[in-house]
Amino acid sequence: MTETIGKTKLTFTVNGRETEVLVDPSWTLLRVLRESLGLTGTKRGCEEGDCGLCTVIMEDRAVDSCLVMALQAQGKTVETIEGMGHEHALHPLQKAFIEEGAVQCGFCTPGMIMSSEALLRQNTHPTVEEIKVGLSGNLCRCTGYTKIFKAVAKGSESGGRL
Amino acid sequence: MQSFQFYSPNYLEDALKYIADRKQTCRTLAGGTDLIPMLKKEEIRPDYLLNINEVGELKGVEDLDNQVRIGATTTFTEMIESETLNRFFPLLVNAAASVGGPQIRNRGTIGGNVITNGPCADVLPGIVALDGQLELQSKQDGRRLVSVADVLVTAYETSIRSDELLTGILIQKPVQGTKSGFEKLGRRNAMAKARLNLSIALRQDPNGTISAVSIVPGAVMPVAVRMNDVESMLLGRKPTPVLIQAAADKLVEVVVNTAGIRWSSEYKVPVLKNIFKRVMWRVLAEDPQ
Amino acid sequence: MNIDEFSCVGKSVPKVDALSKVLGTARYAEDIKMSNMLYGKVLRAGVPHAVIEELDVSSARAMGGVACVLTARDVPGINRYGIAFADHYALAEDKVRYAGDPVALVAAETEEIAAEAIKAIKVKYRLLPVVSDLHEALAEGADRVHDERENLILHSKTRKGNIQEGFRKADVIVEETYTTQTVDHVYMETESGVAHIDETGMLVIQSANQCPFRDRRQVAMVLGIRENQVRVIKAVTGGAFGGKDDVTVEVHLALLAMATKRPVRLVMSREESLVSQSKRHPIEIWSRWGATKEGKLCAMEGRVYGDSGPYIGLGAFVVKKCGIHLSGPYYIPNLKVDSYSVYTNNTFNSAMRGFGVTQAAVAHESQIDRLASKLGINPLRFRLINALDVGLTNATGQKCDESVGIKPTLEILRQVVLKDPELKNMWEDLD
Amino acid sequence: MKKRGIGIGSMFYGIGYGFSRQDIGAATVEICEDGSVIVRSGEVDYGQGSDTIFCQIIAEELGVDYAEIKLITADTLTTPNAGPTSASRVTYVTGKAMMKAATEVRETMREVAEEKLGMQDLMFANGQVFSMSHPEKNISFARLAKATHLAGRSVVATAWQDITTKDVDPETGQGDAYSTYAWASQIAVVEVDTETGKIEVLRVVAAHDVGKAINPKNVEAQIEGGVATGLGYALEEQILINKGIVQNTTLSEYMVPTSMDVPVIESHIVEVPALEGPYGAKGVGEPALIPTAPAILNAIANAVGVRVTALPANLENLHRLIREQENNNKDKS
Repeated sequence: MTETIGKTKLTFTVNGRETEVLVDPSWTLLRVLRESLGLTGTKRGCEEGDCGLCTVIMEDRAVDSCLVMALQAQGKTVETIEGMGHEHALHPLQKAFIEEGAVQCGFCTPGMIMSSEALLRQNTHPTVEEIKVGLSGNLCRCTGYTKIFKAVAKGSESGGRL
Repeated sequence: MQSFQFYSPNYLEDALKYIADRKQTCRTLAGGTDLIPMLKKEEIRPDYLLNINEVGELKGVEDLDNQVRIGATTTFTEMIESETLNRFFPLLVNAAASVGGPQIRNRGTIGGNVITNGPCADVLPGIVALDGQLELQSKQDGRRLVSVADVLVTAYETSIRSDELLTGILIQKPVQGTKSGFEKLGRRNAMAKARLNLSIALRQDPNGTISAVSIVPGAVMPVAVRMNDVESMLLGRKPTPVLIQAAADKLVEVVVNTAGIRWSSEYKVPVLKNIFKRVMWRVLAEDPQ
Repeated sequence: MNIDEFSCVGKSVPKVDALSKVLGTARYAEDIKMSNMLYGKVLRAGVPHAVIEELDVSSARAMGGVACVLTARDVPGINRYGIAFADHYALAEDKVRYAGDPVALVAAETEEIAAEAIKAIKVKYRLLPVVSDLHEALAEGADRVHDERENLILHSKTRKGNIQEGFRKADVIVEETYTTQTVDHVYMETESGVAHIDETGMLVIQSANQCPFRDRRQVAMVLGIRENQVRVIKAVTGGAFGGKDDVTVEVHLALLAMATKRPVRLVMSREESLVSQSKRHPIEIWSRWGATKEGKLCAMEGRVYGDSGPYIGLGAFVVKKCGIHLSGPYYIPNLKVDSYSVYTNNTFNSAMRGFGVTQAAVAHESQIDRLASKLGINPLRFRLINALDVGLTNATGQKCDESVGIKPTLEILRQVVLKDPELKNMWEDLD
Repeated sequence: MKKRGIGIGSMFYGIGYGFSRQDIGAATVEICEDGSVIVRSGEVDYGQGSDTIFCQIIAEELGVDYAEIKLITADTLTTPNAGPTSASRVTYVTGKAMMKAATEVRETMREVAEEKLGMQDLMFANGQVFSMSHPEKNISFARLAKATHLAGRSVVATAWQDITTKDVDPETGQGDAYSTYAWASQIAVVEVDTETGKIEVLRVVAAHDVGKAINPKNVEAQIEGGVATGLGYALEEQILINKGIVQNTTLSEYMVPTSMDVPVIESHIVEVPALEGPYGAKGVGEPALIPTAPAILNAIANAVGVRVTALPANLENLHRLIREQENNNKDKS
């Protein structure tokens, strides 16, 4: 890759779709997702990796999109909440979050679901302790986490092991 | 944040050339967990940003003959998942697992932990305890190896030159029977800076005599450093409650003498003693690998 | 069909708002983007108590991409608001009363320009002594937070029975001062909103809030327009817990949208939220409790000092509610409580989940445990002995005549403990 | 050394504003010609679940599916002022207004149905209106809606609920300060590391009198969230202020509990009906967190014998108290 001055082309895969967008080198992945691509399901939070609101999956791993420079996503695969499911074809985690009552204000929910999905890709049968660790980078102020743990267990293949 | 030129090479040679030409005005981006917030707050305003995450030579854990090389951009998650590190250096694995939360561990790198040289670093003290060597490369001088302890000047400052890149961390494989322990105390169980941490590696003779020991407390000193005076107290002796207590007293004496009595000493001094004693006893009670 | 049975009530049906939230389609204020939209930003004082000697916004105004810079002089209506009492300045006039006080507003084409413009505003402060200690604030001759008013906002009293006689009957007495800290709500969504003027000329504000009607009233007052010219809509809101009960962004958004006639979005950073937005009161509670050797509470006396910070907000009510609840859910025949809410230059403290009772409970439950311990009675049992019940009166003399559930909650926990070996083991004295 | 302890905290909480502050709720229910329902209310749901509870109440009263109900809330132009979402008052006050408005519309519809079916003992359930004695005499809710429209009867009702109380006496504080009260008790089990002052909350068992749980899972969710907030309050959270200036301005310095800090929370719902609440319901939002901190403080005292009187019980504060106690014990011996 060559050195970039001013706005430059970022090519990456977003939710399975090859995407090209002009970005300034100083932009974060979060900004590109929300502002350039209109993917506002990813929430902006503390902007320094303390809250997990902006969690997306990049190359199969959960990352804080506020701590990834946009151009670091060059050629990479990025998944956001918009890529998880649709109203009539919910992702199992989305379904489980609804059924278990794991959603309150909902502001942490997209990030929580992305972290849960990243966890389940590494560990299809997490224990409660492993779920707690897997979600420990995502703050929630409404739920006390309890119903989220249940939702993740339900959304995993282990369904109902809690 | 102020804009900059962004360069993301695939080859080390290109990266070294880039910083050689730009030096102070260029910053190196590894995991970004420390750097990006600094950029946002404009605490730093580089003209050039060098992304080293795409450089293959900097990635991954290699099992060499007598030593292990950990590429500078190896993430904490990759460290936790490395079989080699789990086998030889559980101390580093435990330290890496105590960092932040999953997202931070997925991005944050061992190299970044060294270069940032924050007083509350979790992995750096372990590297110091294991006498790690840094592999530094530059266009001008090629490759050189230095002891990690030698480059840590003071908090947030190293003697690594601005045209040099940290490319890897080399650690000698431990002698048979080496045991280690790590403990971190934070204000909460995740996403917490270390209030204190402690890295210990040691070896005992078959009769129980301590034949090698390395002790590095974290978050109490300006930089991570081995507690030589404490180690020499323990070397060649069999652990007894009296000895461990004396070592604990010595440990905090050294810390207070070096770091000075700060507001947090009232808490940290007795607690460091307690943590030292319990990590020591835990390690001593363990079966050697 | 059994007609006594409910069809929907009492059922754990899925929440109606959950679908859009798991899909990421729920639109919070920051997700609303309007064409031609500006980005707003607030200059905060940064100093806790000072006279503004000079405020120069000329270079900020002159910056490219800056649509407007507003100060107190640009406020068209009354430059004050407040839920209970209008002591809160929309923009600081001659003086700032806490570090989070808003001094000027900017609307610009991008967030970056707005931030630069904020930095370009020059303010010269003459620092005043900081009123930060509750008791110093109440002392005679104390520096005042509001020149025209004493620092004591409200003194409320609760008197029941005869306190001296009550303590005479006491076999054991415990006395202690409890202090609670300032805490923040930390709703995951910071204070945020979007305002625009619609095609009918109406000012429309979509924001994260807890009461659009109270916001409307205060916005109309500051703008000097009728309430029916202001439309406040709650956007999907990412938590509030009392912290979005007071006005947060609404008044500032209104001023910026009216001045520019363009849509404006304002989203607080976490830092701005932590520095400037309302918090839970730190409260100091002294109390003295007496009980007979049979384990009956006979008297309680308390003094409650609540730090409301620079503006009342809901603070006076928080502290009053704390005092009214200082007895806990127990029958106490004789009590005397005095509560004081106080102005200081600390953070703006107002409503937060629990509203003064969170602090009261720290005191009353600690006192109850200490009495139980002195009397050698299991703490759960001691609560059961003294719990309010139908026919008894609470601290304000209100007779409990319906829905008195304290004993059932204690009874359930008692059963839980008795049936759980781990818990029973820890509380061997519970029968 | 790690020591475990158990503690309990109880509370009562005046629901609503109390002492003469205006305390009103409002709702408008409108039935469309096809029997679908629109409800308007100025009340705010910021995540706690009131929108769902309102739909449940309307569905209950009209005998329709709660998913049939379209709720429009918190818009000063199109919805009636229902007061703020605070004081744990929303279900109790606006929930009751919902119930009243739905009842009013239903009673109009009942009159139309009585005429059509020639029966008096009508029941609204499962989208049907039928005679309890002769179930074959029935009409669908949708057809009845159409019929009510055609009959020129009102299909809109707005209801108001006012629980504003009198103020207490200014000199004695005596009076009926609140319309009703919520009650709760919680038990916490903690483990204290006496060497560091670190506390783990291992369990919380909560029992809350909510009058009537309109949505039990939602009540649990409120309790669980409240407990986590109460835990943060007891142990770690603190805005540090130095001479009026906030010192901790990031979420790495102001620390709320993470998923690894919150224990298993067991909830028990108690239902002692409140006269003025819908189906006896009253609030739980604030009561959820109030007993947690005291339960934890009492559990700490039970575990290590020291009493924290200045919150939070963070590492330093607890460690200092434990050391002071040790020193006192030494002095005595």
